[in-house]
Amino acid sequence: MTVPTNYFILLATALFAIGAAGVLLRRNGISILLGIEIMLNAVNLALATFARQHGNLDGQVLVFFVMAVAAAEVAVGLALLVAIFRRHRSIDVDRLNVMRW
Amino acid sequence: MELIVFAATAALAIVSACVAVVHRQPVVNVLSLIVTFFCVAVNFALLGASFLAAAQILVYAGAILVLFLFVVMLLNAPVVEENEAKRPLQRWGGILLPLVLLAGGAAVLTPTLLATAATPTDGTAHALGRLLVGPHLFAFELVSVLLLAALVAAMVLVKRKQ
Amino acid sequence: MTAQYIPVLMAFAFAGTVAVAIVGLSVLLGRGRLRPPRKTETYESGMPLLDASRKRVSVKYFVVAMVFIVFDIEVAFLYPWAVTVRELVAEGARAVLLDGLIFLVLLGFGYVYLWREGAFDWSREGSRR
Amino acid sequence: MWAELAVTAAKLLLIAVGLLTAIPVMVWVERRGAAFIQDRLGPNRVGPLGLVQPIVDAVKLFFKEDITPAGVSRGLYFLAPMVAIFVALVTFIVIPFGAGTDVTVFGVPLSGVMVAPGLGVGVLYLLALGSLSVYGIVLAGWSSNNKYSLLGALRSSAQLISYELAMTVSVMGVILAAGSLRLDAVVAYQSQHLWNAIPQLVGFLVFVVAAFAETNRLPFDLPEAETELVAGYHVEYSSMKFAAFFMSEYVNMVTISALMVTLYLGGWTFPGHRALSGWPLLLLSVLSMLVKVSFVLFTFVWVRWSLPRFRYDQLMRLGWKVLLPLAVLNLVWVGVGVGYGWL
Repeated sequence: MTVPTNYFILLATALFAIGAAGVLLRRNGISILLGIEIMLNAVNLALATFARQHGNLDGQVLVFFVMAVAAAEVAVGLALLVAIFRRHRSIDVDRLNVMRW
Repeated sequence: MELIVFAATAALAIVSACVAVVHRQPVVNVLSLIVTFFCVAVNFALLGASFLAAAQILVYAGAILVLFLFVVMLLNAPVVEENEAKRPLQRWGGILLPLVLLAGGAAVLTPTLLATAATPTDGTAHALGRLLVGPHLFAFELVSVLLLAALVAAMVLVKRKQ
Repeated sequence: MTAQYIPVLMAFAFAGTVAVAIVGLSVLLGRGRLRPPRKTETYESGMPLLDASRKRVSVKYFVVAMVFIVFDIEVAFLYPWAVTVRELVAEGARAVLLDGLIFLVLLGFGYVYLWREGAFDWSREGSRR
Repeated sequence: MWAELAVTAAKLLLIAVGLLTAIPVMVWVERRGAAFIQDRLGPNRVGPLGLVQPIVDAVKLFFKEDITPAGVSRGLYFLAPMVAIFVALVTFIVIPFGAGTDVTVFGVPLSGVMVAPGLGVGVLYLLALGSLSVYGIVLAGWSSNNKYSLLGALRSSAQLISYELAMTVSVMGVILAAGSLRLDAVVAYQSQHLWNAIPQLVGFLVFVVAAFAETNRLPFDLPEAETELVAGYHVEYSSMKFAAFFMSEYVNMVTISALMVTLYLGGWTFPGHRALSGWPLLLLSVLSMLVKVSFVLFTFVWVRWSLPRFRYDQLMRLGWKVLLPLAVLNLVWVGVGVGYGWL
């Protein structure tokens, strides 16, 4: 028996909620980026679910583009973290309270 | 059968995602996220997105998390002591928002189960390829520009000033 | 549609069993005789340990992994393109070659930039030669 | 349904057992081959020609004391060898080891002696799961709490991902020519045309070099370079946990050789295979595959004792500045060739 659409949506929601909680609650820069990755994955799952729901592959193509954006985001985000670490010797995002480099 | 696989991977995905968010040790965060991504890949396969399942493992587990691991080892930063008292707004937001989302999700679960399309399509590489060079051609080429921009940006950021 | 994954599931189960069995057997069969502290010391060719083992590593590894991510995504996008080329050419849409070529050329700029930035040179001596 | 499951399970076990028995055989060939090349005798005491030596070694390894060094991260330390052997044992299921689309057992077609004949993503499955092998190594290096281990693991992972890229791009050339991700389609394409190694010579060479690097074999064995890193990421492993890394390395080597044969050297095809059908074709095709894979495996040994090790900066330069552009060039050539009907 195929798994109903609702279940996938629920899973996607749960993952998104966990990711969002991670982004909001943690102060470690790496954990925040990981939280964003979880959220993007949850969205991907929802997109693929709706693609199946409508019998249309455009949703899956969109997932693919989201993956590319996620990769670009990670590359730049982690590069930023490395640069921040060099400057402040810390990856605590709360220490970043000036807009000047 | 499929329901069993779904239930198992869903439970595993949620648990490992929680570990990825909560655990203090960054290496454990990253590693448990591999499990989450793997479970999501299995769910893609269940949804008939076979190519996406492979791409998910290839891109997320094979590349993105390797970079995360390298950065964890590169910084090897002392564990950030989380002083929650300083940010009450974010803390409450961080607790409330997931709860609201979950409530919404549970509301989705309760009504009658949504029926899927009569002819579910298999997301093979052929089908996706035809869409990529067909209606989504412009976005396909734009991805290349996006990656180029990311490459240059990341390079500029990590380069040491002489 | 999902029946194709049954062998994959079986292979996972098999490989998982073997993996657990090997490590489990090793723990069971090789179980302890005497355990003097000397024996469980970190092995660094007999030298006493001076400091922590987990040091910060070079940023070069980051650059390699970052470049890998970008090109890996490129590969992931080109695979669906590659499998359809033959079909589409047979249907008379030879322009599909151009689509892939533009994609490659755009990333080619990035490649040239990285080369000139020295991202592919592990050490300075290497780049001078 | 049940017959299908049984046949799949039988194929899986058969091939897996074949892979696992290949390990002692390879060890023997390697040691005798090394001895032959270096003009000495090699193991020759246990059994005729020392044939039983690897088995005795394996038994010894099982009963060796299992030491867990102080200061390791216990969970990850035990997980690492498991990951390594797991990844090595799940990748081979998409490779066709013989013909046999017309042979049925209990009414189930054997379909190319592939364990997973229906899998649409084909070679991508192998590449995707193969890319997970990095984690076994990084985990081992990180959890061991040893500087040599950490350095070896980092070197190794950087090397693996660098060469993985060149490898996937060169594989893409073959996929483009065959027009399918499935490896049996690649073999079918080669039985109609030339072996891929000829029109895609550049891609083949890139693949060969990358295959050596991906399996951490000399001349790319920097991760374990005995003379500088003692043994790299598995210094702190003993007994069967060490053997797990060792086994996974050999299984990976066999898998990648089979992949190389399938992609570039015509797979199981042999001259005159089109005249045969049924069981004779199946048996001969498996034999032909075995011969080709053995030849490639012997090349691994041969190269190991003939070439010195690269320096790390040379390794990186070769991967990024030579192999990657060459693989892309090969891809462009194959694309143009397919576009204008030459291939």
